[in-house]
Amino acid sequence: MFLMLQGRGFMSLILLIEQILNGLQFGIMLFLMAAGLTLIFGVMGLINLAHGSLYMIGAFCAAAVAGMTGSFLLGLIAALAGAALAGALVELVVIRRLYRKDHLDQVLATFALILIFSEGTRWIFGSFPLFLDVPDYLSGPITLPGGIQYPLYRLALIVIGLAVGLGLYLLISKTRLGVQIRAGENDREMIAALGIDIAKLYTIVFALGAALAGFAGALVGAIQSVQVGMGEPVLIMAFVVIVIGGIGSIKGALIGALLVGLTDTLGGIFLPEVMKLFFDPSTATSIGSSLASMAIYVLMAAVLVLKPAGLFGARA
Amino acid sequence: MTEQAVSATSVPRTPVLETRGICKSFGALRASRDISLDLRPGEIHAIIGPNGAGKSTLIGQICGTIKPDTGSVHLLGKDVTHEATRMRARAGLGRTFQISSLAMEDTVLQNAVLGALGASGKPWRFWKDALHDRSLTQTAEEALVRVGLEDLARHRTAELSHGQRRQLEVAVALTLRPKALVMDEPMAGMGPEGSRLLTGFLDRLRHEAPILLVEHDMDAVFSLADRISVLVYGEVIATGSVEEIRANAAVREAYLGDEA
Amino acid sequence: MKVMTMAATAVLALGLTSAQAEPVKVGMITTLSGGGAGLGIDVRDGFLLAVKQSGNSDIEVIVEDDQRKPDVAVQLADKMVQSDKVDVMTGIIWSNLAMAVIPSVTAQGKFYLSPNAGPSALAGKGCHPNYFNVAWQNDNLHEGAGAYANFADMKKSFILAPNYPAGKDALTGYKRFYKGDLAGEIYTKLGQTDYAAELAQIRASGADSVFFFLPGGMGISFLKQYKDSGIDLPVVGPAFSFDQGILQAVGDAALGVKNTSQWSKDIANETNKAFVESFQAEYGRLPSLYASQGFDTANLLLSAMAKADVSDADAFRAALEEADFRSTRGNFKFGPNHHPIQDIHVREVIKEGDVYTNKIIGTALTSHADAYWAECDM
Amino acid sequence: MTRETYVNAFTLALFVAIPLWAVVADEPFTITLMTRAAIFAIAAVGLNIALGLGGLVSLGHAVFFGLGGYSMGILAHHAQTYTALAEWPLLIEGTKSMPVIWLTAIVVSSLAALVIGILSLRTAGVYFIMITLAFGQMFFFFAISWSEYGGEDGLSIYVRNGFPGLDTLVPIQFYGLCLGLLCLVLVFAWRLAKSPFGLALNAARQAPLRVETVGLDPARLRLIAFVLSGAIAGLAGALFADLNRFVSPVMFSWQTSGEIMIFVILGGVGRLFGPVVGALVFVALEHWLGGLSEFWHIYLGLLLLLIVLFARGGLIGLVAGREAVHD
Repeated sequence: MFLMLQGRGFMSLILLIEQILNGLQFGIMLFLMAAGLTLIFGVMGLINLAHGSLYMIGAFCAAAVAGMTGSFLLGLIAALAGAALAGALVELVVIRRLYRKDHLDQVLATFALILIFSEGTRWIFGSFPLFLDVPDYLSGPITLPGGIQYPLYRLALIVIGLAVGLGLYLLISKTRLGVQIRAGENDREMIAALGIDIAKLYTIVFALGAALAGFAGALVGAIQSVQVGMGEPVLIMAFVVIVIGGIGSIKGALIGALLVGLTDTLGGIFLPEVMKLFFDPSTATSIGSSLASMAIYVLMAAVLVLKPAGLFGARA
Repeated sequence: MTEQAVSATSVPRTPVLETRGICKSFGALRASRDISLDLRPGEIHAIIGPNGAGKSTLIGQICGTIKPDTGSVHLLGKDVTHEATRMRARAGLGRTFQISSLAMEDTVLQNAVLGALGASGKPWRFWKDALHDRSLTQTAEEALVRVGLEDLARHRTAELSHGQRRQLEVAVALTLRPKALVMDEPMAGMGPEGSRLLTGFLDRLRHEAPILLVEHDMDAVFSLADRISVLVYGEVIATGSVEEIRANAAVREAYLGDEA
Repeated sequence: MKVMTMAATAVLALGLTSAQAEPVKVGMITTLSGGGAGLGIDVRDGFLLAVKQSGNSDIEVIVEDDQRKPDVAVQLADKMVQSDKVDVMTGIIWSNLAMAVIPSVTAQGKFYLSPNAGPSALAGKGCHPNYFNVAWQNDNLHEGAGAYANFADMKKSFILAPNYPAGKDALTGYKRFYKGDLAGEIYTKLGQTDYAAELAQIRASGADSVFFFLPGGMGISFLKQYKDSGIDLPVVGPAFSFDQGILQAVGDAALGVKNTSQWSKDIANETNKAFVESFQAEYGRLPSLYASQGFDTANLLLSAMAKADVSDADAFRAALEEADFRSTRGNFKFGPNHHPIQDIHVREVIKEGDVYTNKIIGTALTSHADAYWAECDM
Repeated sequence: MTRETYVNAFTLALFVAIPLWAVVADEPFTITLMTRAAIFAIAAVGLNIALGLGGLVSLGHAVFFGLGGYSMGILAHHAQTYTALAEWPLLIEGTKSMPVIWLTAIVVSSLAALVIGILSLRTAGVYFIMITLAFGQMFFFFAISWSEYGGEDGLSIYVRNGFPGLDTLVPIQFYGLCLGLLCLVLVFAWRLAKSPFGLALNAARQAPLRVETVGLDPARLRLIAFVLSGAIAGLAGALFADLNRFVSPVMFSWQTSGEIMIFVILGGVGRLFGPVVGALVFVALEHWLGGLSEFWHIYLGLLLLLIVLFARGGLIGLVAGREAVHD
């Protein structure tokens, strides 16, 4: 395929590497979102459709605070704090009543939360997108070995994403909270036996997941549009990620995220090119693009058909 | 060892149900080690053993919810090792569960009718009321009468007591007109009166279908069983009549001794 | 002060018109909730501002929210026609909703004045005597961009749009006027928010310019990422991604970008000047393209009401065809298919104080009509 | 008679009385709203077979709803443009006849449900929810870029399709047709729940191992339930398209799947009239709340939340209490 593309003139190895980098970067962004989602499912067994709303809240908090103070860093902190706060609040008021209910009720209740959050945000911030920009010290491209021009901010995203992944790993494997979380994933009775306040643990885990989503929202908001409804497309992608990886598995979320990121990015480029072997350029672009937009869902369906509990899933 | 134990008893006819050298491991845990058992017409063959001995795994393999690593399961002389649970059920293997597995929101009668429906093999009827289908309800009601639940037929299963659910389990198994029954702790959670009644019932039932009985209630086991197999750490350490098992030193050490 | 003068003129106008006009009921279906609500709100506010300024009390406007869902729009249209018994309908923002609603509304003998969407099907074979488009045919601004590209000596454009009908129309419209070569042509996913892959392709393609049509949040994301990628090819696009409503969210990334529009807040005519000032006074924000379209739509309607009774459909249609109103765009008239013949301007994004906005730098197409009028048979 | 029976009878009476009142009061839009409610109810009754009886939480029923819609759209589009749908291997022409369209919608959506069901039913729980969602997204994106049939713009049908002996353009006549179909579907769902199949399916939801132990195959029971459910949703989709005289990819969106699910849960999962009550209340809320405030989604969200948290068994459960669903 590579040769064929090279034959078309404007695909080079450099470009291919750059696109793979793009796919990885997209995957890591998805991981930030998916990690919280899968953590919440793993510990509490909750399907949280409102996770996308927390992503949106993070972006709005960041945009509002960065707009007021001019500091992107303060914006990020506001995103973390705002989303964690919103998460804790929602957990206390609504979510904790859902743990004992079945998936159906959880889907409906968190769907209702989406409606409330989205329109509530629009009520507060208005219908127009907000401004949030990459800070000066991270803007513009840098040149990588091999002459690849790559935006510094996207590189920073990769680094931050990996750092958060590492942080999560350390948190779960090395800290007291991590022990409790793992206990919660494996055996609910054991938590009680360990004398852990389950209600408090759940609130903390939910707030943690929310903070991760909000953080992702703020980071992504700087290079995308901060607007009402920005969370839903990402939410669906994040679900695709955790389902592919196996729900509840952080490792699965990371691998699933990278798979989805690469599939989506590379599919968008290569499928139209492949189609050009069979159709005229215009038709090929159109058909290839349609296939590309379905690619991650096809990937997910294929994974589930072969491994009904995802790649690293323990339970269905 | 098992060879010797089997030869000690003398039930003449060919077995209805048989396992031949089945082994099953879960990771490092060897849950079944070369288990060969059989169930012959007219008998009650009890399986006893301490918790964690691998009784549930054994039942799972006999009924088809767990696949053995090696060895085979034979039902009425036919190798069913690779057949699904439902195929074994259709071939005449009835089963009751340790933890009641019933449709709790449905009525007692509906649960029994489900059994009759399974036995009829014709669930693909979308219109006629199942509870007005005489061919189904007759079988179901007969089974309920036999376990003494006929008065509760219209009650929700969730309203039944623990023991009554056990009775219903048995009734559902009976609607299948089984050729062999596998019962997983049918006495568990029953009061002394219920246990006594069920013991009497199983005593009569063995002539209709032989029973492979996993049970903790030793009084029931010793009063009912024609043969007993003792399972310890996934291995059958002895099979024999009640007297033989009582007398077996290895069994006393491994199992009964603990209880005494 | 300003408000008071307006009120005074309103009373005056009321006295003048009420004697002649027959009451007209207007049904406005537009997007007021969910994503894209900003556009509908601007159209509504522009329209209602014009109605208020006219002081004409013989016009009743019923506004309903379509939530950007075609099925909801269709049912609201049914409601307005069947229950509210409106005479004229307007308001729809999106082409797919327009396609769902307009054919049946006009078939039931109502007038439809489009303040935004102009799908090609309704300009050509599917045109209807009762359908008037006050904004543009969908291809117009893209055609203007193509013409500007020739003017700016662009020889190798990289073009991209979402993979849906309006996106395909956009690229077709651009190519219709653009005379150079294409360095690449991409259809992106509808609703896509990350354009890293496309930007890499643009960088590698050897293009000398970029044309894109990515409405709403898609355009904001694209522009921010474009700036961050360090690619410094000239960008040209239709006004939708550079409009007042979203420009503040794009920020510096949009500065200097050339975009084509039939309207701009600095078009020099009295109507426009008054419109921009009064809109700002009334709503506390600068008007957008959509607000101007809503405003013009209302004024077109008011001009027809002054000439004919809506109950006399033929006379009312003739009055609408005359388009005897002062457009914020200056020159405005209808072509034979009831779509505008107007100038398409080229604007550049600038910063006025703290506010990002556009200024006109030239005209891409003068008295431009759409490409489909010949197919229209009415 | 249980209280639930009274609730059901009252609901049905509303479906008859409100439109009749609307005819007398000359409020044709109320009839349109009731038609919308009736059609949503059909789709939701369909979903309830999978969801309530079979325990299959499908977030992909928009696929069948959309396929029904596009069956109508494509057939009618070819009929109104006088072009053939296919010329090879055999000539297929469009049609404007509702019965033919309905049959096509049912066949097409059943086939899709069969394939999706075979693949999806390998999974369970959350994975099942998500794989059905994934199929929905596939169809959604496919429809958006399928320019032959309008892509995102969708397809407009200028005149409502015909039914022998009726003038379907008259709102009340089309409504009558939809209500008739709703009643048929309700009778079918009622018989189905009591039938041997329904009994087995119901048990397979509560105790799958038990069903297997009596010699039945829960997977196949679920698959058939999924297909029946999809077929009914497909029929509803065809009607919905005819109500709007329009189809678009929105019918395939995951929000559509979510809404159909909301109808079921709002009214009461597993109850015969649950989906009907849910659809009626939802349409009423959409209409009245939408008129009250731009931000009516907030109120809708709050209401849904209250129902999930405090009214188990949905609205019917709230009014009629937790009574036996069967018998």
